[in-house]
Amino acid sequence: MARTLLEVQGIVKKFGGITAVDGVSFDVREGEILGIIGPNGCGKSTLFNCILGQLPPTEGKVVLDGNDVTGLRPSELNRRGVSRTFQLLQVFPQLSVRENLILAGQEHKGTMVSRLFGPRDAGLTPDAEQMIEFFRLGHLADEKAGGLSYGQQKLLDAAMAFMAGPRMVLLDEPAGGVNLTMLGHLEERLRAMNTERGATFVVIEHNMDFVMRLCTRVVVLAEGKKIAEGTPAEVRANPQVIDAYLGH
Amino acid sequence: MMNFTNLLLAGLATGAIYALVAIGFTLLWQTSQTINFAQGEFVMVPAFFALAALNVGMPLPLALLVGLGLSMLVLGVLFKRLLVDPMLRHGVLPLAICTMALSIFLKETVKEVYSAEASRFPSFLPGGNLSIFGTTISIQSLSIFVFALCVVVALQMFLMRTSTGRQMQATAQNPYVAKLLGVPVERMILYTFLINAALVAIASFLISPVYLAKFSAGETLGLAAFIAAIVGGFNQIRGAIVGGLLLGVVDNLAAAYVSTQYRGAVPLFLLIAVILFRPQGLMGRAEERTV
Amino acid sequence: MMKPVLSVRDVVAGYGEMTILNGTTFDVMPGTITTVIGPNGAGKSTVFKTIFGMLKARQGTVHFKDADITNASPRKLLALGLCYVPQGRNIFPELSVLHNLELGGIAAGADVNVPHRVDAVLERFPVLRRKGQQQAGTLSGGEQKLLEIARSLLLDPQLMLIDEPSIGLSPIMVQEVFSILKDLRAKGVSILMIEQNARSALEISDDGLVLELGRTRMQDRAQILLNDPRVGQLFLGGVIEDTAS
Amino acid sequence: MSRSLLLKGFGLLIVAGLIFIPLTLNRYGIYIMSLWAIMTIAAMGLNLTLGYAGQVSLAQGAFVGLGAYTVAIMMSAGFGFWLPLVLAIAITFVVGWLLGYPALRVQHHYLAFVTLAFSTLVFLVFRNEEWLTKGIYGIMGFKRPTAFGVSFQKPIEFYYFTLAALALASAFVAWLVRSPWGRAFLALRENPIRALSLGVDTRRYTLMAFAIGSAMGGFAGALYAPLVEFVDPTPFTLALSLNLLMMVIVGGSGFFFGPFLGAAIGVLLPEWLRFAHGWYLIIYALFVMILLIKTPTGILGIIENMIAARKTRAASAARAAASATLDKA
Repeated sequence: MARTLLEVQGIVKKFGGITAVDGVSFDVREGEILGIIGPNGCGKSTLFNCILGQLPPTEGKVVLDGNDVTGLRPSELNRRGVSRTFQLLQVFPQLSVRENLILAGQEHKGTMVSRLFGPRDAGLTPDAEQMIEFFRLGHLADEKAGGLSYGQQKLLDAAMAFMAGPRMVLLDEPAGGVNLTMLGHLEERLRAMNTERGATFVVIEHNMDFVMRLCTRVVVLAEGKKIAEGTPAEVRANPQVIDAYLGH
Repeated sequence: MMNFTNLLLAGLATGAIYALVAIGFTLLWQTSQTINFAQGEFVMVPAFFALAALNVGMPLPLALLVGLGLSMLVLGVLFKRLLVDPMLRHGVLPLAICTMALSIFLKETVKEVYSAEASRFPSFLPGGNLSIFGTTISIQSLSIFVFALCVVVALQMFLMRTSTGRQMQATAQNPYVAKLLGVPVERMILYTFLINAALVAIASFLISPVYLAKFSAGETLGLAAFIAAIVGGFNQIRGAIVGGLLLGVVDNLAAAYVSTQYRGAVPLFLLIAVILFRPQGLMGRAEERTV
Repeated sequence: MMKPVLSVRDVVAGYGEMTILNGTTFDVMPGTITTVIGPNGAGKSTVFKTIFGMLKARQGTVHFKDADITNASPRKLLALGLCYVPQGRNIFPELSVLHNLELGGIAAGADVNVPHRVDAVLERFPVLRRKGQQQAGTLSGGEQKLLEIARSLLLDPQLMLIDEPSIGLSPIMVQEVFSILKDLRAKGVSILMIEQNARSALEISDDGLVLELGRTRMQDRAQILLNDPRVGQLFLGGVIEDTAS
Repeated sequence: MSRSLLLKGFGLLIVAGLIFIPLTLNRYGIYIMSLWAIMTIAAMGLNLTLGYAGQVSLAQGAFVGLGAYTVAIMMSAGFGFWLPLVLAIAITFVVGWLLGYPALRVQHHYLAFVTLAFSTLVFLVFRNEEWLTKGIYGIMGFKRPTAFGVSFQKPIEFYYFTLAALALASAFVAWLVRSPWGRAFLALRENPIRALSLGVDTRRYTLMAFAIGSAMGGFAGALYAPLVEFVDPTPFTLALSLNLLMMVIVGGSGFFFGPFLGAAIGVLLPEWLRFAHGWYLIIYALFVMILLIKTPTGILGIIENMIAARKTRAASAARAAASATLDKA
């Protein structure tokens, strides 16, 4: 069995009196694609924000490679190899596709001072070109990201998360708002990332077909708690899961 | 001790005027994200409207009414229609810069059209001193304080007790829902501009007899209003009152007990400390964090 | 056949460049609870905003009873007997509970006695009467939702649009809200509701409506939808292939 | 291709104008041109902090003052020009860095007010610390510098000196905004949360944005002192900070050439309006208001918006064509 890369241990997050995440634990193993699903408002994004240092968890620990990384700043966590995308599109519309990718990688090269006096692209143009080719954005490399279609921006968003060669990537609703043609493309590229480069993912997604096809393992949340975990087929057959989605 | 009482009273009087100006400032911010850098000049201008009316021979009460009316027209309606409405959708900063230009415009226009000299301005409130229990008290300070306080209370009553006032509050607190309920949001916003114009006019008529009417009088007043508004809590009328009074007292006490050169620094330190350690202001509620 | 109280025909609407509703069509029958379900991004809330004049319909029409209310202002709709309780918290936290309630009567005509109406509404919500003088921001989440519902009843609406009333509420409060809705229906108010908690919502509903990608995919009796395996499937992802026209 | 050639030609024309036109001007005209060059440098610094990195500052005028006082005090003490210049930049860099700390806690209008208070406090120090600054009497009696054996005493000579400084500052900013730092600044302005998730240490970049922008203000001040050959507190009130901010916004915040235009409007326009006597500031203020109402994103912003609108129209037409073929398929 593959090594455990990330351990999420009993994360609790309270906002005022409301408990958004209520003691969720799971592991992420090297090379897998883990899906996290659950109805709206079940705490998925809050959980992501707690894992990634965007929000301090009220309780619980996040362990990366045996080191406690709970509450580290997102930039620090990113430099340790944990990358992410956001639910809403977050590319830099005024930068070109290539520049977006260079930005996504540059902080991993050298020190602040060496970057200042180093080359303008921080030596990342070849990497960016490779990523552009991998995500088949070649014809758009010099376009401003803001001018791309929504689906293309989603691809760029995902490409940016891979730019620094992260150990794992957390994708928050990568398929949201993407049309079917583009979705197939995105799915295929993410799968290739996984099989060809051995990248580890955690994916939050509403589009269940997408999750079921892509993921090797699925964690189901409802009302801030983990209610099921298993292969897509197991989860799909779980009456509790069906119940959670239709309410009670 | 006697000195202290009077200092305190003078501080409260100035503070009450600051509070009037700061309330207007917060109202504009709440309903239309306007940071009015010309607020100080807004206080300076109405006195000159009234002076112009006096100069054509009107009696003082009428001149003050004309001044008030002109303020509401120029600093209320025209300000909103010509400057704020076209700029609002472009964000806070360009509008703020525009009000900076407006402050230059108002200052220089008064200087050119009226005079660069300070002018005496008659008070409509009683003056002189009063002796109570062996303490001499400035009636001017007392009457300013009481009058300004009455204005604040009347405004609060209007906002709390009348339907229009509550619609204005609703607009400030949540314009989207206000609109859903059928509140004429645009008109409510116009009312806040009118109220601001009335408040600065009253402040103008109260302070000009003390410090004279001068084109440059707005510079310190504008700063005082910012500080009062922020110290009290940017989103609250109550905050503006507390901030104004506090600032007035601190200002006056600093003038007496801190070296004159650095008396101006005391409110600034107060401002920096409040922003850094209690950014929601003394009376404000912390904004809920959203990610 | 009864005439629908609300009928939405081929409505196209969206935000800026983004079109969310691509020709949405459905009816709401008088005296019923109709629940709108559908996956994220189907355009459920957008439909409500468009009906209530907060978003412009680019094409299509909306009729309320006999009146064409396409792109009418909220004020006019309120006066006609429509009300809208949006998602989330929509009270004025610094105003008292009573003043919040009164604001529900802003659009009232001269013939409506607002204080009287406030009193009548408070009769139905004793909690709110008890806490009438408190700032609304101090109420619990459930009480705030009740306040919103109470406020929307001030003008005696005939049709209520309510968006995700159960979000963020405890199960017991959800039950209470649902029982209020049933109560309203008994009094002849029609209700159009969006609800994620689809099963409990459909259980109290007469009709159900499935939206997907800004179009109506299914509209049927709530009982039928509840037992339709495709609805379950829809919520577990994917497109309902055999209903796609 | 021909368009870039046209732009190059236009640029050359302007540079030639900057070099030769002052030869035809009188002493005062040259002074104004020198002032423009200096204010452009200060506005470029603010543009870096505000326009590129998105941090509002109402204290740039105070940094110009700090630079000017550092040079005036040290030159009066007989230190020549170069050491005071370096020190002025170093001091404003450090103070700017420190002023960046509040920006880590508060943003937008709160940050504006903190920097506003700082600006006013610095003014009070200039006015009150007579032992150091000679208070309201001001510092005089220091000479314009001599560099590389060339004296810059005469107005036209000193103008060329400031022009060279402006060229240097422009080259520096052009290089900086194209470096990885420039990219990080932009990320900080556009979307700090996303920037953090990409490993951008937003704290350090915020502080650097303040430090570098302020140091450029200090640099401008260091040139201002020998230009006027007299330094007193009056030019460095809050009004200067507000003016510099106005220059950045009016020119086009976040555009490389914005400060050049903005400073031209802020410095030259009032002078051209001198014929209107006392009315010149009134006309100037009116002009700025109308300009902002017409072009709220600044002059360069509006040009870019026009270009972008044309592109969007083209893209939207292309999309419409594409979706039509999709429907058929």
